[in-house]
Amino acid sequence: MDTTRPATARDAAEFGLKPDEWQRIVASLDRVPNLTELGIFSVMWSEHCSYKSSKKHLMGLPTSGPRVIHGPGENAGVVDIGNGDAVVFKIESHNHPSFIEPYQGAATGVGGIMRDVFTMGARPIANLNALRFGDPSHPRTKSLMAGVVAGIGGYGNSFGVPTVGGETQFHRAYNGNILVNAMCVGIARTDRIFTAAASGIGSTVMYLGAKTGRDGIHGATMASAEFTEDADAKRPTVQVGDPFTEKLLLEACLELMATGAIIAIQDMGAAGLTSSSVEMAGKGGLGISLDLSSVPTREAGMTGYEIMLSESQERMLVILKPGREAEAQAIFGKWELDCVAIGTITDTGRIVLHHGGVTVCDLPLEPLIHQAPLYDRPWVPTPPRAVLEAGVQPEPLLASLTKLLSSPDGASKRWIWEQYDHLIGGNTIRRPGGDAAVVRLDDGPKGLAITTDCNPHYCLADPVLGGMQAVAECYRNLSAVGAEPLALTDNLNFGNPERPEIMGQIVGCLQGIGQAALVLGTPIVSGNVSLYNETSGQAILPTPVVGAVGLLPDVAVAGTSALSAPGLTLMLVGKTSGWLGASAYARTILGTEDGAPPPVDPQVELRHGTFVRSLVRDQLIAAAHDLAEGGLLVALAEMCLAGGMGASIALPDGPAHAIAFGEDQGRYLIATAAPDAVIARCNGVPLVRLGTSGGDALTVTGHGSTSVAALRAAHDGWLPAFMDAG
Amino acid sequence: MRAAIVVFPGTNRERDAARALARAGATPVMVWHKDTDLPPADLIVLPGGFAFGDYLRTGAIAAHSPVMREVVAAAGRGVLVLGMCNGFQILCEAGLLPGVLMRNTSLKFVCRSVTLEVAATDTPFTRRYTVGQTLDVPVAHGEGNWQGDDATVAALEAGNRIIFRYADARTVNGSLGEIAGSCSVNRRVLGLMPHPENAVDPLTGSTDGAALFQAAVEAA
Amino acid sequence: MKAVVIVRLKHGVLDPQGQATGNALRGLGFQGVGEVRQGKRIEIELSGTDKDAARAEVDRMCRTLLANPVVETWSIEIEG
Amino acid sequence: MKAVVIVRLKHGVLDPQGQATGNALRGLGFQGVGEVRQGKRIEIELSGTDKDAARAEVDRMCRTLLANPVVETWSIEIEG
Ligand SMILES: Nc1ncnc2c1ncn2[C@@H]1O[C@H](COP(=O)(O)OP(=O)(O)O)[C@@H](O)[C@H]1O
Ligand SMILES: [Mg+2]
Repeated sequence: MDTTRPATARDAAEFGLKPDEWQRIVASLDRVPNLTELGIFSVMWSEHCSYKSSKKHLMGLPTSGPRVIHGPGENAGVVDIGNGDAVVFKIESHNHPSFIEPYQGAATGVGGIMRDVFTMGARPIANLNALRFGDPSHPRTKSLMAGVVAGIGGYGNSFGVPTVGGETQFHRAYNGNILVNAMCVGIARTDRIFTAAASGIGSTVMYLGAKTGRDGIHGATMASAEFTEDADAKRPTVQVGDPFTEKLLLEACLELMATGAIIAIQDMGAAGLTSSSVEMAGKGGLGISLDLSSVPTREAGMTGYEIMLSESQERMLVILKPGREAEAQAIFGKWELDCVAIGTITDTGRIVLHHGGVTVCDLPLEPLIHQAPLYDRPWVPTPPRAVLEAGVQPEPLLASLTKLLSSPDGASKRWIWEQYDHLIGGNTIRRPGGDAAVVRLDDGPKGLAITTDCNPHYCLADPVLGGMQAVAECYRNLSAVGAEPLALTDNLNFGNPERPEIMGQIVGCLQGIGQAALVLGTPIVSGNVSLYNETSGQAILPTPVVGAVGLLPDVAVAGTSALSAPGLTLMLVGKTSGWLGASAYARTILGTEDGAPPPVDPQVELRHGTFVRSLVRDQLIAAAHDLAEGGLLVALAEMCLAGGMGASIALPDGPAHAIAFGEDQGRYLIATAAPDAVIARCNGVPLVRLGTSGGDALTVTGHGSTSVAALRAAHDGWLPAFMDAG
Repeated sequence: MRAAIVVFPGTNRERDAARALARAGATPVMVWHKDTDLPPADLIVLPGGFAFGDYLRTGAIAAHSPVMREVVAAAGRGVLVLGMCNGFQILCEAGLLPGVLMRNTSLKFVCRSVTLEVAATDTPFTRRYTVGQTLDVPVAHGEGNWQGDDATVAALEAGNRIIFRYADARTVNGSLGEIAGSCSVNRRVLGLMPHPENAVDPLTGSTDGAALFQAAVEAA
Repeated sequence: MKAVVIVRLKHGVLDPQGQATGNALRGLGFQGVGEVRQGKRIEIELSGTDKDAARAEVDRMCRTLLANPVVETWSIEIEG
Repeated sequence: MKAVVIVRLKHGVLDPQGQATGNALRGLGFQGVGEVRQGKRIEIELSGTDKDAARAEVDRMCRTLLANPVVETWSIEIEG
């Protein structure tokens, strides 16, 4: 097919561009683009690259702070953690590819996010993953989950980064559209951070890494009849990852970075060579000229169009200082990777592509980068819900506890994280299964606490509050291990933004995230937007996953959720009113997803979090755990399970089931050998003495007792039984 | 004591190994697989990872790389050789230890702490343990399912060459006889699937692996 | 009866496994080794005697479990 | 020329992968599925034209790298 022929309005529609967008392209060029040029426009103006539906609302997020070195706009956020070290992190979705080919989709998601992090000069030290699957009874759930988990493990384990945390939930709204969000955290030196902005007219553009194949050339064109002359040559929609090559690419890039030969570097992620070259030249306010005939390809006969739009994995584009090409080639040669000059930086403000002696593209960069349409899409606020009354307790308290602990969302995710190498590196101080994961920096004693959180049920019921809660829960998870929350990354997973009620969810969640992040002093430094998560008109639950990183000055005093000594006093931090709306208890025991979710007050979160953090750091408490889904009793059970120790408590006054399982925010459970010292410090933070640790059962005064062993069987049993059942 | 850590493309636990060795008082040096001249060393370590992508068969491509000829020669001279995880797989493929490591019977990668029983202490690596002692050490592998024919197992047993066995209630990977590690006839080549190098630091959990490195350092 | 299923990566799909094997063979000094691609061969014992029915059934197995039609193709032989 | 190598587990060697595949097929409701065994199929592009020489060479490849003679057997076909 001739990819240099003039494009038509019909081609534009097939590439997913709206009629007015096509008009806009023609107007900005003052001519009709050819097919290759149109392809470049279509990916640069895609939701993924241009953020055209979300940008207006993303602008409202707090993104700066005294520690922020690079906020959104780079490959990953960069935050100063002292002594010349910086933490580099980002979260990204690979939802659609994972639904089509769960193993490779998830694997390449992990590969992509790690490249984002090491492109900036950081060595990845931890991965996390936030997963949402359909209802367990849906026929595809099991195989999708098996494939996704194997893929995440397959890539991260081989590459050699510990996967230390994440979250996993199930709901029928994800039946046709699972969510696979991967987060990577790396460490760099503050004086050796690399960005994408080109400089130096005449500098060489080098192509690094794996060869280019026909992987994942964008979806819209797949359907195009012109591409299917030969049935066997059907373009694979799904990229295949090779962690082995990526590991070599990491080592080679870090080695090249250390030489000082690099001006700018950018990984080829979504939209491959197109977005990397356009962004590098565009950010530098320069131009770029490439000879596509020099690009290493895996197959013969690839067109310029295919080379530009390929999403083959494990590739990088780098701009070198003059005369340093041989040095780069020697390093990449040692690692047996391609390193080829494919073009130069120019002063034209244009991207010019040659292929086989023919100019296949000559476009101004300005409209590609700055004239993508920005939509102020109509939106309607989500109507508020009524408060859910507690009503009468339908069954014994401890029966409900067992059900919650063995419910799909409440059950242990051990089956998942045991498939992830969470120990490689020898720096995993808090393993998966508790609150935030804690990973030590190589030379210690510093460490990072990392978590991801989102409660989509809250977001559905009340987007603003749901957005706030996601940030607040991250804040609590970090505080519970004694870490100072530093900054956030977010992955905004929503349905079709062209529907006003969905757009309302986006606007609301972003408002909530922004408000809470501002109060809690945790700017958003990177993120990713994934829209159109729908199948046959059924949207996913609004799922703005928040990832957070906190700093521990000394990992030796990291907090733990494990209750492992008898005789400790158990205390509840925060107010309990027994709020059941949109709770796990309401879903699992009362059989309703209705009701308003619990209010979130970021000021309260700040005060309570600061209090708990100081207790952990001063070693006044032996264990701490934040209260989230399932409320007080579930949190206590998790502490008992983590430490293999029983406890006896009396519930505060109120309807027992609402007090035990209500999800009032801003709360923690702490265990201490020095209750008086804790009380002396509380300075107005509500503190309630609940009971003591000890024995091998969990006892609630007036409600009986259940052995820790029985709780463990319930908690650990569900997921393996589910996966193993035929 | 000089320890040479052999690094293949795809090796990824070399730094964990180096740290464990340094804690035990050794001076570790990394040796790139293309450097066929091994530096003089008292101990050669093949660390964990997925050398050459673990493609084709785990350990297979690495076992046939040039540096392995040097390792085999050094082992022949009595130099201590320790293979952990991928290192064990490579030693088996290279024929320095018997048997093969196949996919875990669960078909899943498994990373968790296991209970490891020390079955023999008359090796330079296990002298600081007692027979029957149990260790808390993590595993992290997808292909640790040790298999060998009856004659191989009989020979290992007769020579008291099974050094570690899994002693967990649930099987870790399906290994025949719960074999987790074995040694050569001269007892100076040890391979094991678990990661003692990730059990040397109280902050990360167990320190039960430290004695293995200490013993090796003393012996070398 | 026995079905032998060959599952191969589609043309154009990256085969890191095959690539590594090819490199290793060349590294070992084997001459003239070009592209190497790796696939699976699955043998399935089947009860029943109707070969055409068996072939249709095995094709369904491939579609649902043994292969991923997005990246793989397969062929089936029914023996004995 | 192209060599097609089939590498199979020796009879009697446990095949966890084949077993799991068999269980999964039965779990999906496929009837009459007996033992399932999984092997590898490796395609190697070769320069040269002498089929017998190629076969001998590929046999050496199998012996040194492509198969583990402790647990695997192999067969070779030379095409085109
Ligand atoms: N997909 C996953 N990958 C790794 N760890 C996971 C995953 N899902 C859940 N976990 C771990 O299980 C534990 C419980 O998760 P979650 O219920 O979200 O806890 P919390 O409510 O405290 O945030 C956490 O330690 C988390 O890291
Ligand atoms: Mg969580």
